[in-house]
Amino acid sequence: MKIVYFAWMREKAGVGEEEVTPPPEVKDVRGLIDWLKGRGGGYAEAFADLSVVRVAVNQEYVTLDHPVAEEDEVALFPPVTGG
Amino acid sequence: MKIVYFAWMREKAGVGEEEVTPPPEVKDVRGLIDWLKGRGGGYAEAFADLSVVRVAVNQEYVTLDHPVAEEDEVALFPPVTGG
Amino acid sequence: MIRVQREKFDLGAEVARMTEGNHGIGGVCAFVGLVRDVAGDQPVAAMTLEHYPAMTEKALAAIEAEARGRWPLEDSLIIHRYGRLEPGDAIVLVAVASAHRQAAFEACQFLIDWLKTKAPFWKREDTGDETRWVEARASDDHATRRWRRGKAAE
Amino acid sequence: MIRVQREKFDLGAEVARMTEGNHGIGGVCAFVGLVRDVAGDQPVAAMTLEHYPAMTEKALAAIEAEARGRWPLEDSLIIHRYGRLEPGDAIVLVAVASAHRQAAFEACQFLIDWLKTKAPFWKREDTGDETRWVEARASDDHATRRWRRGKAAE
Repeated sequence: MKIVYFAWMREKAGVGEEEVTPPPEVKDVRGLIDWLKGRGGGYAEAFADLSVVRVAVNQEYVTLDHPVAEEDEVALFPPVTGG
Repeated sequence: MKIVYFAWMREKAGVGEEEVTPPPEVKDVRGLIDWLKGRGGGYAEAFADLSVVRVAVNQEYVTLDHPVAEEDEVALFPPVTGG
Repeated sequence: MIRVQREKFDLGAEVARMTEGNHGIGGVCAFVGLVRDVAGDQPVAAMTLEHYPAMTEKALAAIEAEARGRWPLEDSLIIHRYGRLEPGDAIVLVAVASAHRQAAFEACQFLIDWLKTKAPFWKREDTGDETRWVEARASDDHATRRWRRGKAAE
Repeated sequence: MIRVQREKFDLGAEVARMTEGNHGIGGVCAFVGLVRDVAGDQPVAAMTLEHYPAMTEKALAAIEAEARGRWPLEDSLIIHRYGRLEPGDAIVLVAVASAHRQAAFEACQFLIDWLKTKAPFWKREDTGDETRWVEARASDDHATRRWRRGKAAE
């Protein structure tokens, strides 16, 4: 699974993108984030407040209960500020 | 008094602008238009329907009961269609 | 700023002039009105705009002043052309600059709505076979009325 | 049409390209967003826009398609820049062409409102002393919500 991070979540996580292999019990975005936070340090800080986490799976906006699978690209980022 | 006409009212009146000397009983725009219509032909046709006559006195929009005086420039025209 | 002219204008250059050196501007809303090649179901070959020169700039300046009183604008510009125009030609430009986009959009719409019902211009369309004066549209009166003070925006 | 680019754009040329040869267009509404030199009460020396390349064009194209489904548009264009920008630089252009001005204004506002809350861009401001990520504004969420289907326009 490819995970990409943007803006201050990228900075806090300390990585822009990475390939990960979460355990089989990670079924959805919420589970994925919990698992990432368990990795400690920057991840715990980046995702401390779930209310500001926005998610896209395969470049489409989804909610935290959206399933994730091995071949997905999951993007985690704060609310957008373009325009 | 200078009168200026625009658009189809100019064409019907048959004149773009003219100097006129209405009789003293012409006190306001409505009276002026009545007097103009009394001159016949094109004027009567131009101002047959008062509801479509728009008026500016000295380049400011006014209503039909606005006073007119010798030194005024009175403009008579149909609803504007710019923009 | 107000300009009444026969000549074409250059949208990019006009907006660049507004924003150049004013870094308090967060957004510019611009509207360009163009001559269409149809009116109702009739083809339009050309259009001629007549105006009332002694009054036009005064009327446009009053409309602009009203907008600048209602919204916090950094700058505003109205260019209205007259004379003979062909389909595709620009008739009018309204450009409004503000710190925030909502004010720019509202003031720009206000200005074009008011121009349609207050600026002393008259359009005559040439269909190729005949010429006819364009009639004022009730929808334009309606659009202007919504800006009346003390009325809801819609 | 959608463009995501580092380079400046030319408003006049872009709008000219939209209207050239399409004489069904009666009006173009364009909005240009610019970098301001202040944010709140802090000076801004520069700004950097990060985006999510794999998603950006897809997201913008979806927003554009939504606008074209809602309003009868002759053409539409979104250009969004990324990278480093300075006060006075244009960030974004939204231009919408329609037969009638009301559709052009509404669709243009819809597009910029949606861009603000849906397009995957993030702004980082450089005040000279420090850099900080811009926070999303509740007013932008509000502006987007008014376009929800089934809700009144205001």
